[in-house]
Amino acid sequence: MNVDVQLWSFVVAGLLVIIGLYAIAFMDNLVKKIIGVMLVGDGVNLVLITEGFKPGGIVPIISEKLFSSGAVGDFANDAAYSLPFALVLTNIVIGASTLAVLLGISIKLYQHYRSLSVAHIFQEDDA
Amino acid sequence: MIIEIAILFVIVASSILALVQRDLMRAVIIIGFQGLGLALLYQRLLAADVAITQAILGSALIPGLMAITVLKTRRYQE
Amino acid sequence: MNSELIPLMVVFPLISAILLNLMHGKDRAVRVYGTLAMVVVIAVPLLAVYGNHLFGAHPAIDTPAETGIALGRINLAIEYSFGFLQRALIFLLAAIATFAVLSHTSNEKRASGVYLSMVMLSIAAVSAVVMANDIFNMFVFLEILTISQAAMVVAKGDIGGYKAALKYLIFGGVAGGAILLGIALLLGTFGVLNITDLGNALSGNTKSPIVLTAVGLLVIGWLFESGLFPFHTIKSHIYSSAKADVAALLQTETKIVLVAIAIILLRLFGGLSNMSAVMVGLSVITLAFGSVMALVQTDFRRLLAFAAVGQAGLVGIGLSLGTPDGIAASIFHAVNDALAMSLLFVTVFVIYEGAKTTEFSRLGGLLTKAPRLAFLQIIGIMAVSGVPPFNAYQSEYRLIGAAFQAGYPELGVVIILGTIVTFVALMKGFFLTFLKESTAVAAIGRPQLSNALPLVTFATMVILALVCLGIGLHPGPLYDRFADVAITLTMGV
Amino acid sequence: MRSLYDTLHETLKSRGGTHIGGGFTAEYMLLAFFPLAFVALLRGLDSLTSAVLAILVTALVAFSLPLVKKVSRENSDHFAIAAFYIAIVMGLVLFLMVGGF
Repeated sequence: MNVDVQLWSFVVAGLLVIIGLYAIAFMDNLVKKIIGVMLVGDGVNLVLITEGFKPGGIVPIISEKLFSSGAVGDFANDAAYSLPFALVLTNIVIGASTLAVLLGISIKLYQHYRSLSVAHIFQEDDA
Repeated sequence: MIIEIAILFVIVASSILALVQRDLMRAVIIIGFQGLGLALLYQRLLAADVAITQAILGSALIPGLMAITVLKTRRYQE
Repeated sequence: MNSELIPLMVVFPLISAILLNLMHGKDRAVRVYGTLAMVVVIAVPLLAVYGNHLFGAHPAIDTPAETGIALGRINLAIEYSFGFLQRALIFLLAAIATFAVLSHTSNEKRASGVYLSMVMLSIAAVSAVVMANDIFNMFVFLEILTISQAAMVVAKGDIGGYKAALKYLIFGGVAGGAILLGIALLLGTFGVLNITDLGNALSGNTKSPIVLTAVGLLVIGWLFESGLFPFHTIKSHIYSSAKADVAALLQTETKIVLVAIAIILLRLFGGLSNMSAVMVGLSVITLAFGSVMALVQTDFRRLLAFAAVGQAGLVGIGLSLGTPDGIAASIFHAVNDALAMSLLFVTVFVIYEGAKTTEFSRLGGLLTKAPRLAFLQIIGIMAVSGVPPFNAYQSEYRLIGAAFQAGYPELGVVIILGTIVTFVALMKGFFLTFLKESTAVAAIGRPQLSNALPLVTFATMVILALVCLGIGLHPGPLYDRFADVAITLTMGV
Repeated sequence: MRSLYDTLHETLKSRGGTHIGGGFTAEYMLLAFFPLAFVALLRGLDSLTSAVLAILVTALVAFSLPLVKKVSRENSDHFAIAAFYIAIVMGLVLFLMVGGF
């Protein structure tokens, strides 16, 4: 069976972004909204990773053995494009720190309102 | 090929399943599987270094933080 | 040789943030180090010479033929460029941030290291966004900026701040995702992240749907970071939930980031008429809603917050026109408005400290208690709303001229209307606070506003008022150089 | 037939004491802003479409007087309202960029 992994990864990335946006817009529970933010970030990360992927390529980590065997040229030809991977690494860490701050804020809000429902928390702001 | 398709399916299914749970602790555990699936997928897509980070953060640290939040607040969605 | 100082503008605040965070709890150390660090933060942009800094000193190389990147040379290093515009914006930021730090260390009983480290983090982030010639570096620091701004709002400690920060971070996550997706699409198409290279690769190549999607996503990110239309309620909620010195810092940062990202968008996609139309439209809507919503508020801080958002729309109009006059006038207006709005936020901060409230129903008759404050606030109101001797007059009338010249006379009328509405709203606030007869203030304990004015706060207000007046009387030195910047910017398009 | 002024006055009064002056100014300013903003935004379109849209907007404005009450409700701090407008504008921006005018 021959399936285009790259294409389906893009599709799944799009699905993750859509699911995340749905959760942010329509889910009432705060933890689920936060999961939605995480899913949007994951979807974008997957887009970047899939861009760097090269079908039939090798992992872009160079080793001493490659140098000594003189296969550096082959490495340059076969290796996946590693710039997007570096970007994803940064974004994963940023996403995790945003998530931690969000979770801390939601604990604080729960202690005040005794509820995780966004409709309840923002109730008095309905003018 | 079939492995990647299975992983992709697990990722989508677990993100949807996590969002429909009323028990938030169960949702957090399921989202851990999504993180793990993403890590495996990154490995299959030749991003080994990202896969390590994602495996630690996505399947342990983030679900852990969320579990702490759920323990400190309420377990069932009102 | 001083161009070695360029990375210091980002690196020094970052290191200070870490150190201040570690010092938290040691009151004296935090105070002394915080104050000294601000001296460095102010001095570095003045001492550094103009130029580019390449991180890791990787030079540009000839593009290898088989990579498929259609450029002669590509830049390998992350590049920071520093010119007059960057120096002006970073110095403005450093000045307002110094006030926030000094007012914290002199007014609070215990200086908080964590709070100061968040201020430092936001200084580093804004400096990097202003200087970065690398689109991913811009994204990283925008995310850091979002987190640190939310943390500064939370630092006030009441529940409204937490709510505002939650909303800000959730939609910040969405907008950040949009920016990164746009960057990912551009990276996948052209293979480069350096803005100069990307601009060269893009020239005359902007019609493909992928590039247009990327432009739309980047514009959405710009709207969030600068608080334009759909995000204006979130931005105003943030401003009004923060302490007033933080609010002054936040709105300065917002206007600087607005200018910085808009300039990046113009450098990349300057000729795209779709983008300019979308940006003008949303800026006009922001101006209308921001200034009209300011009129109907019942709280002075919320009034100011909406007025600040409306003024951001004004800045956005000129930038999205894309003509040299419009860009120069907009940058000039961003600087002027950041100064004058900071003055207003500080005066309201003093009222809040004295009266413990800014609700109009509980304020009134403060003119006899605080004549100096009333005088400074009326200067701020006149400066914001473009009354002749002050600075915003100079930039607003140039902005109107630019709108007429670009062939949008109705935009000129919209700008005049928005200015009038802002003036009316602020005068309403002034009247209800200082002039209206009220017995309510007596009930909440007569504030000794005039005597209790802390020296740092009073000095800041006087300095800001004098700077507003000075720029208003001599706009030439600043505006002419902004005009040069705008001309070089639009030349490549 | 009651005058528009009375209707406005009553609606604004129901919101509390000090806002009547500000409310009136805001109302008239909104009435001035809407046509101007639409002239600025729709000038790129051909005359027939812009005429139809102008009539639609005029009708919308006329039937939703007083505007200031609705506008201030739609600009409140509630999460759901912010999410609604953000979703609409995100869709609109992408549509306008990719689909063109």
